[in-house]
Amino acid sequence: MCNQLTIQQVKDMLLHIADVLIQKEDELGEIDRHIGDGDHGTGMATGARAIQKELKEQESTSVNQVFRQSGIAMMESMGGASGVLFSSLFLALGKIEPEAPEIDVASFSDGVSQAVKDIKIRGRAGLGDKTMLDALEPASVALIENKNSTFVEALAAAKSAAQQGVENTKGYVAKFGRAKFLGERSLGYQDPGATSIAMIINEMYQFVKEEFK
Amino acid sequence: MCNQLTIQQVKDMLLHIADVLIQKEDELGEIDRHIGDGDHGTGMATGARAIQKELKEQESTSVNQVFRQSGIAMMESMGGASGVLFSSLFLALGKIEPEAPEIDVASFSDGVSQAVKDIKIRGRAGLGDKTMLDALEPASVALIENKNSTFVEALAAAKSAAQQGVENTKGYVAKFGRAKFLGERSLGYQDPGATSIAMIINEMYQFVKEEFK
Amino acid sequence: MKKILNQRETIITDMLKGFVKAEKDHIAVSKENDRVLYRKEKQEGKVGIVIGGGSGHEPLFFGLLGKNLADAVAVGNVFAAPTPQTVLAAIHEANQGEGVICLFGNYAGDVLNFDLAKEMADTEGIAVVNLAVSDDIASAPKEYQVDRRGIAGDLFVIKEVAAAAAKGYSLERCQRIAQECNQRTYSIGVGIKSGTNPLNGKPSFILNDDEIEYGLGIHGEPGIEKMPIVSAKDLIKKMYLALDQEIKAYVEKEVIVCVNGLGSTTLMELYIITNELIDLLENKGFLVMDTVVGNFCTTQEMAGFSLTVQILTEELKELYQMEATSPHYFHKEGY
Amino acid sequence: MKKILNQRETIITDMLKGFVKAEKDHIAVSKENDRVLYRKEKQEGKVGIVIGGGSGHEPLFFGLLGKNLADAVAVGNVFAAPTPQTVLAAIHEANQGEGVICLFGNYAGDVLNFDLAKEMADTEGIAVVNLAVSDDIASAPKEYQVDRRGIAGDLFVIKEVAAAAAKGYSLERCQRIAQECNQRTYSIGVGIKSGTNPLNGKPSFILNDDEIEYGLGIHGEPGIEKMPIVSAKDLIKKMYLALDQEIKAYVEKEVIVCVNGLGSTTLMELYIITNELIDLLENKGFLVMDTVVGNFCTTQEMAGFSLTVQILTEELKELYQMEATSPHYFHKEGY
Ligand SMILES: Nc1ncnc2c1ncn2[C@@H]1O[C@H](COP(=O)(O)OP(=O)(O)O)[C@@H](O)[C@H]1O
Ligand SMILES: Nc1ncnc2c1ncn2[C@@H]1O[C@H](COP(=O)(O)OP(=O)(O)O)[C@@H](O)[C@H]1O
Ligand SMILES: [Mg+2]
Ligand SMILES: [Mg+2]
Ligand SMILES: [Mg+2]
Ligand SMILES: [Mg+2]
Repeated sequence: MCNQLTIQQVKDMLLHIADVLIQKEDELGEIDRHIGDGDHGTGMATGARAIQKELKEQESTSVNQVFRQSGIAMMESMGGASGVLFSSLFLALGKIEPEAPEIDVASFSDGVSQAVKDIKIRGRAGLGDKTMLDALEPASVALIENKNSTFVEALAAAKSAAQQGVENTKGYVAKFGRAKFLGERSLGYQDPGATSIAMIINEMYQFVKEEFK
Repeated sequence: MCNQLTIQQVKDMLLHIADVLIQKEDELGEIDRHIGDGDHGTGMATGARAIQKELKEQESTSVNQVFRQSGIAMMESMGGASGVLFSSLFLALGKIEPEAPEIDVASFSDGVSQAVKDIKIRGRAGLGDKTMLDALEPASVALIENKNSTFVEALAAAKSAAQQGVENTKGYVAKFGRAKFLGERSLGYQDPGATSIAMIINEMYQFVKEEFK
Repeated sequence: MKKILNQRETIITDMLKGFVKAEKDHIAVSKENDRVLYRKEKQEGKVGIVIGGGSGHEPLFFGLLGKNLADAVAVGNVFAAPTPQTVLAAIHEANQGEGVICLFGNYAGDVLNFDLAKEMADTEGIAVVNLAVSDDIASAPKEYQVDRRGIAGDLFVIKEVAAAAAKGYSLERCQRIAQECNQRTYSIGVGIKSGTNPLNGKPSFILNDDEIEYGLGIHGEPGIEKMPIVSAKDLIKKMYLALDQEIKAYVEKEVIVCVNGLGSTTLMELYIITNELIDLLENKGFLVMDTVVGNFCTTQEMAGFSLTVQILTEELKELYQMEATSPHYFHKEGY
Repeated sequence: MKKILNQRETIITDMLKGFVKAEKDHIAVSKENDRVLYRKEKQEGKVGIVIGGGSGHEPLFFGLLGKNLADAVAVGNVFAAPTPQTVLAAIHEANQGEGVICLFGNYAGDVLNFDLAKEMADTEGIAVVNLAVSDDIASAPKEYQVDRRGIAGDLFVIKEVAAAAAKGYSLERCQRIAQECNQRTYSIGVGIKSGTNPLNGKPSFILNDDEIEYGLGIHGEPGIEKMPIVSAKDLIKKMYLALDQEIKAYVEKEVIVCVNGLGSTTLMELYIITNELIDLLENKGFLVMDTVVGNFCTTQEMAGFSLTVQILTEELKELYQMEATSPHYFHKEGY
């Protein structure tokens, strides 16, 4: 069984994720409304539309380029905290050496680890601060642990880890982002950014499951 | 049976009217909301409170003075269209010659006729223009017709005429005041100023009925 | 009603106190009447400018007390014209021996009270001219222009007449300018959601979620018709067409424009509206010399807006361009 | 949601187009990035002033482009910080070789995007200083002043830092002033009724009819606590006591005050509030040098307001008193 994603597959996967984010606009907005300013859904949907436009209009000669194009599309269209931070995820995946027409689980996992590092440097947040990192970091750990498994297995583990991470954010007091000003009042609510991360990873999993079945 | 109102009786009558206008604030406001700006109740209540303050604090040496004090209190406190026009009613009653410690039906009726004239000059409106005049003018006619009757009889006739006048305003298109801009849309609604006039005359009637029973 | 106030009996007094404290160096309360505020700095030998009307439309009227603007303001109760005594006191504060011009919106209450005040001032030998602004084209047809009610057009009339007074023009000339400037000023408004009268906590009108009131007055008086809410483009086109009927015949093509918010319509919407309006005017060959956008004449927290267009003459243009400064309106060429 | 707009996709563009049309003589769109506006008139050899943030708070930020005020503005989506590319383009428009100072509210999104833009500008050899305004005392305790979010205090910081730049001060000196001025600026706000986000038509929060949100942020973020609505007197006393904790230790007693409306709170209420606030400040021995009242930093049509107090130094006072003119804010001594 094949265990690499081609340029076209990565494109299709990102287009699929974008579709789902656009569908989930209201749901994500609702979550942000409780502890933030209610625009997380709109932000992600804006980024998703920019990805779709970019990937449909532009050719890509490597998997890295697909990720970079997506990251730049998000950064240039979204703004807000998530514009910088979510684009960091895809930009990190775009930086994997060497430029290649496909990507395997190990490279993908390294890319996500790099994204965790970049996001920590940019945003200065850490695990337990009730941010997207609470979903992304456990997902990244699960991916590294499954470096040598299939995409389906690795993403299944990552997906569960991310979902658990979202669950955990309900018990955290926010220290970064808009919710940090809420103190104890942020308890009980899940973090919107973490929710998006879990969604994205879940859709990656759904995509590879279909693709490799 | 006595058929004159003394200084004290006129004072009591005006204080009673003021009480009722204050109670009816919301009702009058509601009527003004349909075709005007909704403040007629507040305006009349403001004038009523000013009358109460004035009459309770100041001595009066003639019936005329009581009316004048009330008119000035309204004019200085209310503002708006009704501030000028309703004070005209009481100021006209204050102008009856000679200054006297009591007032009979004939003088009272003459005073009201004078008020109708003054209000017409000031406001340039006439019968059928959907204003307070549609209640005041028929009331004035009824009073003159009953010049030689008792206060109770004369005011009973005036009250009915005024009420009929209010009813009639529903069928008129407004030509003066805020409702004039409404055109046909003012049809079906009664005029707030006319409603106040009918209320005032009705309370005069209720007062004399009690007083002379 | 959710408003931040103390007792409803003192809202006007509390508001005026706050305003005078905020503007303490420039504005004071009249000793004769506490519903009258005046500008402390006097410019000698000019016609006095009195403005006024009911409260509830802030920043109109008191927000226009200022340099080359109004000298005194007569403040009424909420949505009720000031009393004759109040107007007279404002006339006293503004009078410097050259006569006084009073500018107010054309409503029965204002006309009645200002007319009475003028009569009282006449007996004191003070020359007073009253001008009722009548810019709202929705309120009466062209043939009855002087019967129209006054809405946001107040702003341009006050600006220009006050400039004429500041230039030292005579009372007669100021009056002629006031008439001309009023005649050349056309507005139309729509209501989207009612404000509440702070005295009784009641909305002025009720609209369905998809309805707007076309042509309404600034006291929440009903307008021409209720209509379904449409896009900014379609709504402004409809309003513009009504304005165009009034302005198309002029040979002068230079105009000034005001997009006025009634209270809670956002500046974002007002600029979206501005974008449509200016396009339409320019397409019809008008030259928009200046545009002001903001809340000048409000109806409490009503959602809605009005469009005002004034057809300039050379004289009006010069007056409009004069520098002017007040707490809530200013004009400065080139910044 | 009842708002006057075309499609939600174009609200920012339509708004900016309308603004530029209204201010056509003074303000233009950047050729590099259509989310950047700049003031056409350049004052040679001064530090450039860039301001910016999410949309939806109009007139902030673009309404402060003007003389002795901001040179360029970076406009974000509704409630979302502008992208790094947008900020960089604004830096380009404002830069005149003396460096650029960027002023924005202290929010994660703004800090991230402005920091990235600064890094990009650094590689181009443009000296950029970022200052995140952090005046909202409700958002973090005194020990974490730099972590506080930025609300209406933006106004005073922009006013004074821009004046410093206009006086020709160096980038270092402007930076020092910006820090000092931010440190001496304290605000607190309350929400009374939510506005709606024009993109999704949803209110930011829901309050009962008798409830207010004490200490809320200008994006509708929840505040310190929900509390029952009380009289203006009691509410302002509570808010003042919180402010007093921050300002009482200063030896300087001269202050400037801003009473800022969040959208649909009436000017009547804002002046009633002003009346209470100035009394309290004066009773505590403060000298109120100037007070500005109006809608400067809004949250769509949210009902609510904020109070801002800045403790002046001689230097800040001089900067504050410098004349300034922009479409939605001006300062002029003596009128
Ligand atoms: N410093 C940070 N580090 C990591 N993630 C952050 C940080 N600040 C905010 N976030 C993430 O961004 C999310 C909010 O995104 P969004 O609502 O789109 O932006 P904004 O907060 O500008 O409105 C939060 O839920 C959180 O996960
Ligand atoms: N020109 C006029 N002549 C006679 N009555 C008038 C005139 N204009 C208005 N009114 C009366 O005033 C009433 C409205 O009073 P009110 O609501 O208190 O004042 P405003 O119209 O200033 O809000 C109308 O219902 C009408 O009866
Ligand atoms: Mg958000
Ligand atoms: Mg009325
Ligand atoms: Mg009224
Ligand atoms: Mg946001």
